[in-house]
Amino acid sequence: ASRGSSTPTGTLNIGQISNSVAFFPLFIAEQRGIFAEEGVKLGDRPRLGTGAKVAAALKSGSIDLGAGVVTDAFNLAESDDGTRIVSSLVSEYYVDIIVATSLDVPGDGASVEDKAAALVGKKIGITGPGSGTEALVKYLFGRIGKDAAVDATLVNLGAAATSAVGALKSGRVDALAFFQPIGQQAEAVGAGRIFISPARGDVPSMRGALHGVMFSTTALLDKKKDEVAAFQRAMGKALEVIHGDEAEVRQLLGQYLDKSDPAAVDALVPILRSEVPSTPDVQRDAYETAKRFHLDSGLVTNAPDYSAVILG
Amino acid sequence: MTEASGVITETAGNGGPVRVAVPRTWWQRHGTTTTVWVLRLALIAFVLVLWEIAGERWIDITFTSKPTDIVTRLVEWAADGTLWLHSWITVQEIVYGFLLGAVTGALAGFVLASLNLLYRVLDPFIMALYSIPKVALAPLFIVWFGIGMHMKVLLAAATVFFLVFLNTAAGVRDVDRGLVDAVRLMGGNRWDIARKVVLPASMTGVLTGLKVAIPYALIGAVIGELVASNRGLGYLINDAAAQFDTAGVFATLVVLSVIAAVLNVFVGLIDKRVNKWKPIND
Amino acid sequence: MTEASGVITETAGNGGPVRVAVPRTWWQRHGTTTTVWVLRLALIAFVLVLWEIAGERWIDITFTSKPTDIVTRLVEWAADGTLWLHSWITVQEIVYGFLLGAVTGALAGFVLASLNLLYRVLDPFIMALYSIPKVALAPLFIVWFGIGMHMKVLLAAATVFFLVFLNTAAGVRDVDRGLVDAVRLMGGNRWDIARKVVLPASMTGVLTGLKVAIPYALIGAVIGELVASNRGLGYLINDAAAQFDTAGVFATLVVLSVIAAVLNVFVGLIDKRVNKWKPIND
Amino acid sequence: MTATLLQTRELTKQFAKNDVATVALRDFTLSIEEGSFVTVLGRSGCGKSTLLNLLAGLTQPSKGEVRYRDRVLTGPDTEIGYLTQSDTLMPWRDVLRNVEMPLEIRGTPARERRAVATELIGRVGLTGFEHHYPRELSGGMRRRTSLARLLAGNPSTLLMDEPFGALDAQLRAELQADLLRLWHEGGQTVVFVTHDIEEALLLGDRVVVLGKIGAILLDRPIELARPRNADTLRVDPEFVALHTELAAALQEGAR
Amino acid sequence: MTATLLQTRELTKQFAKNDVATVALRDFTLSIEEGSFVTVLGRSGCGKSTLLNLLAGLTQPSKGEVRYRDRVLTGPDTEIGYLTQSDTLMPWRDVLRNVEMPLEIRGTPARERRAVATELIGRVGLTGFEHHYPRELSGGMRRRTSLARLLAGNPSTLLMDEPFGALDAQLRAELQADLLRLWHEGGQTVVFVTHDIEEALLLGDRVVVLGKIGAILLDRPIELARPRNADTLRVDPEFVALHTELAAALQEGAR
Ligand SMILES: Nc1ncnc2c1ncn2[C@@H]1O[C@H](COP(=O)(O)OP(=O)(O)OP(=O)(O)O)[C@@H](O)[C@H]1O
Ligand SMILES: Nc1ncnc2c1ncn2[C@@H]1O[C@H](COP(=O)(O)OP(=O)(O)OP(=O)(O)O)[C@@H](O)[C@H]1O
Ligand SMILES: O=C([O-])O
Ligand SMILES: [Mg+2]
Ligand SMILES: [Mg+2]
Repeated sequence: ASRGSSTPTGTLNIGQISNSVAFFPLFIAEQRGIFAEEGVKLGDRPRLGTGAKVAAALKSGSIDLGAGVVTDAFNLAESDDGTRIVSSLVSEYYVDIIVATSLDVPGDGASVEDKAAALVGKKIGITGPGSGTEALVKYLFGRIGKDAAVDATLVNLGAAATSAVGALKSGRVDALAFFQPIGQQAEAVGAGRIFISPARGDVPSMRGALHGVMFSTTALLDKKKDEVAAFQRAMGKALEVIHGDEAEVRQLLGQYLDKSDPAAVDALVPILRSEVPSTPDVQRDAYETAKRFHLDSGLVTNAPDYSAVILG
Repeated sequence: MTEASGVITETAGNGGPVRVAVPRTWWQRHGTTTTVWVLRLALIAFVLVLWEIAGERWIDITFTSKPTDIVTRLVEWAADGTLWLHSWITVQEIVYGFLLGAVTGALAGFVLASLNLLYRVLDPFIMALYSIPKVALAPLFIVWFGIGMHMKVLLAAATVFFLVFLNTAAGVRDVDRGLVDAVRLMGGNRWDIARKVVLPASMTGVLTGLKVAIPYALIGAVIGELVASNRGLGYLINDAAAQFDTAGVFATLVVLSVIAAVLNVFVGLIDKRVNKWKPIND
Repeated sequence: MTEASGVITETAGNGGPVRVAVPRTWWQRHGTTTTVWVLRLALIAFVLVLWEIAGERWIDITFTSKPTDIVTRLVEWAADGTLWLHSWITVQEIVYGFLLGAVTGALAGFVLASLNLLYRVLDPFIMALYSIPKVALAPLFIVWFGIGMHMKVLLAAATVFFLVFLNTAAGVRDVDRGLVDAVRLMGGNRWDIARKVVLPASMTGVLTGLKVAIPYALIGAVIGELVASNRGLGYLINDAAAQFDTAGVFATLVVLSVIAAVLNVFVGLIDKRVNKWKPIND
Repeated sequence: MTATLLQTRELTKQFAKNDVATVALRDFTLSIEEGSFVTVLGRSGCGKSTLLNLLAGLTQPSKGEVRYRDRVLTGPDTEIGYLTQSDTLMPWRDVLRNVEMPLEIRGTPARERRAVATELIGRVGLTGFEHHYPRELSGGMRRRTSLARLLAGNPSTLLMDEPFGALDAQLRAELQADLLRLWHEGGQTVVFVTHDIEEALLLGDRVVVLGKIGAILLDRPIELARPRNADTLRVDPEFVALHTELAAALQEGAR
Repeated sequence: MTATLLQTRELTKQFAKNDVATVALRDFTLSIEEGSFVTVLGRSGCGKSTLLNLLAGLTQPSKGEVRYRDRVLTGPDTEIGYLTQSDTLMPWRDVLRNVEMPLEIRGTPARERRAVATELIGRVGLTGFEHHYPRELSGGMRRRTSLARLLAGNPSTLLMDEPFGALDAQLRAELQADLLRLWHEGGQTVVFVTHDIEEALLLGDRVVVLGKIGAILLDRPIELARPRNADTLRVDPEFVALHTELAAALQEGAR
């Protein structure tokens, strides 16, 4: 029942969940004129806040591509088997557990199980139910035989950094499970520190999981074959830039996160370079790691096969 | 028109007015109310059937769900207790928020409307505060009031306050001078004037304020739950939305609508009571 | 009291009433307005200074920012054009949403309030619809109305509609029967009654509706921009909040408050115009 | 001059409240000739205003009917002008615009209605007060504005509920004379409620005295010669006899 | 009986609107003795109600002052009762609760105020209408309710603005008699505005005729013997002379 694209030929409308670091490549491609070079124009780029709204926008045909996390694509696939993942933008799980500075927890060297055990009985802020942030907490608790719904108090704080850091700093929650760069921002203002970071390698089983993606549906993609191909080439060039000169990346990221604390931006550059893949094409092992994590953590009950969902 | 009647029986004596008993049939007594309810039910039925059919044939139920799915979800939730747990929490927040906002709003309205200069000075600031989207202040609310029930009650009260305040103030400023003077002549002080003239005379304003504020008590509480919560109907909406469970979202909205309707009935009862002196519209 | 005057000069002839010129000094003419503005400015200054000092000494400005930072941000945005671009978009949404909602709301209020049975039947449904938190319906709004300006205008209009509708309906139902009858006696039809009696008599209700609706036109537009946006003040708030830029959030709120105050002045002017027959409160 | 213009048949009006109704008027039957000037007297609360409301088509009878020119009256009619007992000036319109109102509704051009209204305002002695709002007028001035508004509608039947009660003797005499002149020239039909026996006799060519719930205690023609002058009339034996008769009828109604 | 109770000095009231003011009363000076019954006559719009508003302390003079018991009056005083020209009954209270209101404000216990109110309602002939709301009353009945409310306050000074204008002759006579009895027994001071010369002469022991903007055209004692009876008075030569004198004064004011 999806409507076709409503945008003119040569143009792509992209709906993003947020301005998170995962979508830095889009910024680079735009900033450097890469899209123009490849012959595609970006139309509207609404920030939609949640996966449900990205899905709604895709279904209504007001956007051609959704920029979100793989969870959103899995959710969409449940109601639309034409769902396709177009590109891979981040292949690390970029959600961190951040604890209040005052919280008594094991040091950095401790095992992930010990660290997870330190969170039992605590109030943990997440973005919302059914989100990737909740999934990480559930997954970590699952590994030590606990149930996050019972053995901790999960508090939904929405996606705004101010709410999250505010709740942590004012002691309303003991810890946060939040996406980058909230951890870096919390550290920059001294509200807390990053405690468990899958992207840093703290959770070996989640290593290299596909996370930030561009996705869409065949109803839309069929009409925009050339544009999507051009988009994909542009992403390739943008990812090259991120893996290129570090100073240049620092400068671009500073522009992207123009209002953020410079210390947080500094901290982010090396992390970004390590979690961004070298090619926008979705790698099978990254996909499978992500799929396994989603099913294990109960984030989704079904996930399509690699071959069914990958565009190509 | 209820004047037409059958047998006319004199009941009053000589000195007093002439009164007659007008025994009314059941239908004369309850006819309108019955008609109203029948029409309401018919409307509900019509909308539900149309929705169900549309959901099956013409529209994509991914985003609109359909009545049978919603009912199924409600029955499920009623059975496993989810419904009662979350509704109870939200109802508490709504009621406390509504009461807090309505009482402070009505008081502020009465006081400020009679202090003309102060009202004029503060008016733009009140409007400016009122215009701030509460969601934008959510972080501040969390920092100041925490993530518990207090925060949601205050968020609900904040919206209710403004609506009741502005409506009350408008009502108060419209009170007939003649009636106020009558009480002054009887030696009434400010308090007598407020209680015996301004309050009854501005009841239309106050009640309109209460009526338009009901939905905002709900919206305020739910927004609070969307922002910082793990319980309540706002949480249920959030949870269902994240899981693409449209039936769940709509089931929660149905519960919210029912709560609103019940509160509306309460305000309607107050309205009937205080306005019984007014002519019935015909 | 402006009656006291110096030289009394007769101005009217024999047949008419006795009128005298009462030349007023500048202060008698503009004194109150000046006082009001001075007090307002003093209040603003007081709050800003207190905020600044508190921000430096007592409270954590991470969440409240402080006036100087906010001004700095505003100056920056004004210089690079950000401010004008986003404000302009939001202002358009607000104005269209407000007009659309106010006109439809006032019309519906006039029509439904005079159709008593229909009003009673529909009232609970209207209240139920009104009580649904718009954010919960965001996906539906996107599917139905897209992500463009239409969606935001409709979201703003939806809230304004209810407030204006309910206030207008309350005002209309409170109109003096005697005045309506007077127009019926003159041979006036429904339309004459609506225009020449109900409209002027229910002006307090309508204007209160407009006044309480202003903030919701803003909130509606901003919520729409939070739902799906890459432009507008809602987007600015979102962007600033996501990057933990409290000064940016507050700077946007200041802009919103200014817009609300300006719209409020407009409604105030209408108020003054249509209510010039009323006694001035003293 | 002898055609029946207004006719009531077993007219009953009662105001219901729950299961009890207050009877204001019961089984009231009366015929009013076209062109006649009927004055109505009656004690406070006997149903005079209720009757006029029914004759004007403003309220519907509980029983019986009002016929106007032999058709059942179901609502107000522009031919029938009604000066109600209580004030119904629009508070948001000044004197001029209040008086213009019936013409405005009729669609009369602005210039013409201004001229007519200004003339009428002069006639009721309010020249100079055109731009006063009702709340800026004295009680008697408001009454006169209502009268001017009534006349602006140029109705052929006039229902008047104590129109001159709030006016001083001088002004009352002037306006009475004015009304009589109008009636005499225009052939209007007038139903005039008053509390003043003298006024009833001075104006009417028929007087109806009502008792409790509109019982007709007296209904007789007044054949005093016109023009009638208050000062000379007061010593006229026919007038004195009539005065006594009416006063007696009213007194009877008190029991 | 000869102490001055109410006194006005160069009392002026004008209503300003932008740069022009309408003068309602100018340089009005009058003294009213304690215990006297002063009737005030004057053409419509001459400033009678404006004067009473000032005497009641409801409005502040533009110039001059009102002294009550030798103190400047700055606001209403419970000793001064005022029956205003227009209706100020609370529409949301029934007759009984409207009449009880002054007692309620004074803090009289519920039983007592019910008794007093019921008695007064009987006196104005409204027994049986205790539970009617004002809108369910006739014009005259509303007026009587206001009167009962005034008396419930038991004021020692009564300001009355055309209290009996809307009542029938019979009822008016009864209430006039009632008022005179009350005055005779209680020693109240009464200022009574009326349009009816006969009523002025029947009631007052002093009559003041006002002209434009409150100019005093005539101020004289009425020394007709009490009790005065309307019917016998009408043929009393002293009464007729007074009537002519007042009528002439009023006529003068018209010019
Ligand atoms: N809306 C109403 N509800 C109940 N009773 C009413 C209503 N209107 C009038 N009445 C009653 O009807 C009776 C007649 O009232 P009406 O106004 O016709 O009297 P009236 O003859 O005009 O008296 P007045 O000379 O005092 O104006 C009164 O007893 C009054 O209480
Ligand atoms: N609020 C006001 N604004 C302007 N003019 C007013 C106001 N109130 C009264 N007036 C004017 O003052 C004058 C006197 O009015 P007032 O009511 O005292 O007359 P009155 O003698 O009581 O007349 P009536 O016998 O008709 O009641 C009138 O010309 C009136 O227009
Ligand atoms: O957020 C709202 O108040 O609708
Ligand atoms: Mg009457
Ligand atoms: Mg007067």
